[in-house]
Amino acid sequence: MIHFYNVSKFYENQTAIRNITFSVEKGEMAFITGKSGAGKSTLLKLIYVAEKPDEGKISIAGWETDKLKESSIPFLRRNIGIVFQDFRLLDNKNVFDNVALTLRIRGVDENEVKTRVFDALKMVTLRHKTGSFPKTLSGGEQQMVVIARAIVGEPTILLADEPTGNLDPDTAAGIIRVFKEINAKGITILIATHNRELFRNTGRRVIRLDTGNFVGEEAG
Amino acid sequence: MIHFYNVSKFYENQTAIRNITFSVEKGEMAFITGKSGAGKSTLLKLIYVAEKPDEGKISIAGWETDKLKESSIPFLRRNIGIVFQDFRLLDNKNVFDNVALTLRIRGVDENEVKTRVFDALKMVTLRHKTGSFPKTLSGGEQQMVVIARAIVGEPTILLADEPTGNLDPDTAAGIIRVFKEINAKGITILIATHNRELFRNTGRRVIRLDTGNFVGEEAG
Amino acid sequence: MFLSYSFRLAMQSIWREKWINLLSVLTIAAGLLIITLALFSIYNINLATKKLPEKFSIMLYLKDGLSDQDIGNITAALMKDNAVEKVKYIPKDEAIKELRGVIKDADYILEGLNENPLPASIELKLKQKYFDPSTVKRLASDIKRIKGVDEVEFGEQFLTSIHSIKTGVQTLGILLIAILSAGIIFVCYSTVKILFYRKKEEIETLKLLGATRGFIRAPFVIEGGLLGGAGGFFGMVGALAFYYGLFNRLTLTMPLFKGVVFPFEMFIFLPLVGLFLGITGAIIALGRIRF
Amino acid sequence: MFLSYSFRLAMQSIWREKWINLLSVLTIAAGLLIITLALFSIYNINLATKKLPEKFSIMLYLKDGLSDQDIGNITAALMKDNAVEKVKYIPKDEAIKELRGVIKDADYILEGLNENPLPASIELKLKQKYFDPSTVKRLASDIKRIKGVDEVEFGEQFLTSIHSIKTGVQTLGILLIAILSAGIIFVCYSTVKILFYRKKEEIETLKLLGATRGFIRAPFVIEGGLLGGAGGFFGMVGALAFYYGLFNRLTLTMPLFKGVVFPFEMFIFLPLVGLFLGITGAIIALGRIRF
Ligand SMILES: Nc1ncnc2c1ncn2[C@@H]1O[C@H](COP(=O)(O)OP(=O)(O)OP(=O)(O)O)[C@@H](O)[C@H]1O
Ligand SMILES: Nc1ncnc2c1ncn2[C@@H]1O[C@H](COP(=O)(O)OP(=O)(O)OP(=O)(O)O)[C@@H](O)[C@H]1O
Ligand SMILES: [Mg+2]
Ligand SMILES: [Mg+2]
Repeated sequence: MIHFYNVSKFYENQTAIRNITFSVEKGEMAFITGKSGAGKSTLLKLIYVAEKPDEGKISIAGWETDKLKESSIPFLRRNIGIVFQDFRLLDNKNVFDNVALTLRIRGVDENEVKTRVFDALKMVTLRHKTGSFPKTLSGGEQQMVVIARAIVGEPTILLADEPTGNLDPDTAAGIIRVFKEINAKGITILIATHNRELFRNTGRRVIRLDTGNFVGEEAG
Repeated sequence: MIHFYNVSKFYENQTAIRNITFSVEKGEMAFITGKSGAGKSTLLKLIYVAEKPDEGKISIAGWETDKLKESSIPFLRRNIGIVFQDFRLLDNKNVFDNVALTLRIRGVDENEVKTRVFDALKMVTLRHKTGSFPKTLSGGEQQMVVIARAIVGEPTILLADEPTGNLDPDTAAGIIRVFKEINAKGITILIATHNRELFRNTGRRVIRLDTGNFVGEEAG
Repeated sequence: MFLSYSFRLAMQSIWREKWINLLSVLTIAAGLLIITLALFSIYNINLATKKLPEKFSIMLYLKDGLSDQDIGNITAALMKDNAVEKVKYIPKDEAIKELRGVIKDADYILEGLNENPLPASIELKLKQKYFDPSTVKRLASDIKRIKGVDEVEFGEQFLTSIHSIKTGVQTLGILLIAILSAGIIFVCYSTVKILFYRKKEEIETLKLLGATRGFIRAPFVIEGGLLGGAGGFFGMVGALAFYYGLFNRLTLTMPLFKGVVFPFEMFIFLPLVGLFLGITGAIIALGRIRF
Repeated sequence: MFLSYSFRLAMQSIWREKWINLLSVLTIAAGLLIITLALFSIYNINLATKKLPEKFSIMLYLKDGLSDQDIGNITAALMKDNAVEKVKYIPKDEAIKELRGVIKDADYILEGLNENPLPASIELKLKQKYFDPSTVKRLASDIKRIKGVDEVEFGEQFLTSIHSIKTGVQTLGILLIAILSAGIIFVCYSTVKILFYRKKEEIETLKLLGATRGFIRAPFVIEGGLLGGAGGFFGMVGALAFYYGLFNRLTLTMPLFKGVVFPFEMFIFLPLVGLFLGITGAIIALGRIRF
């Protein structure tokens, strides 16, 4: 599903990713971990083509990203649900409309939008905040809206960047349960996190990065 | 230093804080914990007068907040360093200028600004990112800039809202060490967090909230 | 189709930022109103100068003792010229009558004269489009060569001053309209550009969620069109208010303003012009969207 | 003081958003330029109508056989009136000479007349400020009652049309300036308001970090002032370019434009006006800052 071949990404005065080769297979649920600034977010950005690699090749759900026409990028991204580290909620839309955006972009019928958005909000236990605006939500509530927005489109790949940074351990465990349910339906999931609790005793694959380098794999 | 007497805060369809009474004494370092949406951020907002209580009285560093003239609010806030949960970094300023803002607002001499900002950035191990803009930093790096901005003003009270949500455990432990150093100088510190690791085995006071209610105190 | 959603989005965005959008609409309206008033002034000044050639004539004073045949020949020769609109023969009798009119109170001076001392003459009117100094001069020298013509007279000074008024008004008019048009397009552009700047983050997010270019553009284009259209509508209301509230009243007290024509089509098209400018501005402001 | 820092902030903010700010500056410049041109036109049209009263006169035709003493009395009576600027006595001899001038070619008609049939007359010129139809009519009926005056004549139609041109130009002028002034103030206001909207988050953060109202306001006011001042400066450049590049050339080819006066002070003050408008707009746009 996700294949990196000798991929590197450099910023002006910084190496974010150095010569990384790895694959995540269809239906897998894997973790990326590493210190702050290790390159976790950059790696995810390469997957959803928000950044282009300076070296190497990337293939996502069968699309070779270097051969991708610019106008096809939206259609690649429609296969991917993303939990952004910085949330990226639209302040001028309420919770419902923020989550619905994923579906409306795809031109989904409004009735279906309604049922699917409410289902997704139920999954993250946020149905009571449907009409609230992001600025009036607590940090953890905002993070759950982002998760709902990522899963509502029923993507084939789910990327989550520090999805529990603002959640208490119980809620975080609940989110991981949701991820496992989704994963059980065959969706490939890749989670970048510092939180060892998330992958401890899951038996899932954990990829460890250090200042852009691949430093090992383990089972959580 | 911080005194709450029977304080409540209601939003339209939500009780954020219900009838809370507690004190944090000068030089103390305390934690607030509780589930997502429990009212931790609201409690901190009441301290830095970003919200006004609907019931009860609050006294901060000797100022009665209900008797405070509006024009005095900036001067109360200059006693308080804040690590915001949503960072509140200015995207159009680089790291140095973001941190320097705290001092420039107070009219501190530019030479002094320079030394103090560099000192603060050294404390959070970010001296090499001085000229970077927030959008080019990793999540953890941004959080460290916010911490540097909060401590550079040498406040008498330091409030931190989920200060390690985007930090790996090692870096988080480093930040807590920095907080302890500052606390040793007599500065009062109040930290809202989900992260039990932060207060486990510190022996510090932990205040526990649940949907706006005070549900107990313990030693971490 | 996502268009109904885009439309809803645009309406929401307009409503959410209603004050700033009201500002934009009013700016566009003011711009369009000023352009309308300028066009209106130019249109009318042009109309007024167009009437002037009617008052201008070339006079041919004829030699004495020409037969009707001779006069017919001269008239025919004159009519051959493209530039000539109308030819009017004024016999000696009529000339003296006119002179009597001029000296009015003292017309008894003319009494007791046996012979009419004034020559017969022909008055020439020119066609609108040939009304310029060079044609008139060419014509005058041509005419002088016709047999039987004694002298040719025309108000040379009048002619040149009328001509410079006309070209002056046209030049200034075109200039003014150019400046104002640039101004209004600029306002539309910057309104939408500002809208775009304001939504930069939102656009970034939409891209990352898999939105196509069309989906991203649509609400902006609709919003630009609505703002421009509303601006045009209010501009029209302003122009109509100007016409009925002020201008009609001016006409009552000041005869100078009678005969001024209002091109009503211009008003009806104002909202359409606004719509067009708004959409154009939006498209220019959005530029090329890169993923 | 934090002012040097505020100034630096304003400069940075201007530079960082240089394109959007260039747009603002150019909008302000265009607005000020149009206002300048409007003022300039009105000023000159007014100047031109001011010269018209010189060409207007009231004619008094005197009875025959008045002594020099009588004429002196009449002249003195006329000079007593406030509205009268100049009195000119035209004896019978001169009147006939003038008539000869009028009928030119036919002046031999007048030969052989024993007696001069024309009356002596007095030409009255009015003072600038009394030049309006009602004063003239009042004056004419007063004069008619003076002993020795036979008849009073004045171009009533000319008078009313001149008067309506003058009031028309003034009314339209004031109206145009009002619309344009409102427009330019509006542009300044909305420019700063947009700036303010754009920095809403930043202002929130500054408040939470302990900034005073003055600290928050200063960069905006400086930025508004700089933008307005720059707009005024470019407006001035535009106006000067208009004058030297276009107007001077027009004057060469079109005598109509000779005698047009350029109020240069207006240009020099444009940057100051821009500065003032920018600062005013910024202060209005910021409104009351609440913590
Ligand atoms: N746009 C950019 N321009 C320049 N440098 C960048 C940019 N984006 C990221 N970086 C740098 O690349 C490095 C890796 O960043 P990345 O966001 O991938 O880290 P991360 O592993 O996600 O860290 P965290 O856990 O703190 O979020 C960091 O040092 C960061 O400063
Ligand atoms: N401005 C507001 N308007 C309405 N409701 C609000 C507002 N701010 C907070 N709330 C609600 O008040 C409750 C408490 O919010 P608060 O931000 O204090 O929680 P928290 O303990 O900080 O949670 P987290 O750990 O997720 O950050 C939440 O349910 C939130 O939705
Ligand atoms: Mg990251
Ligand atoms: Mg919170």
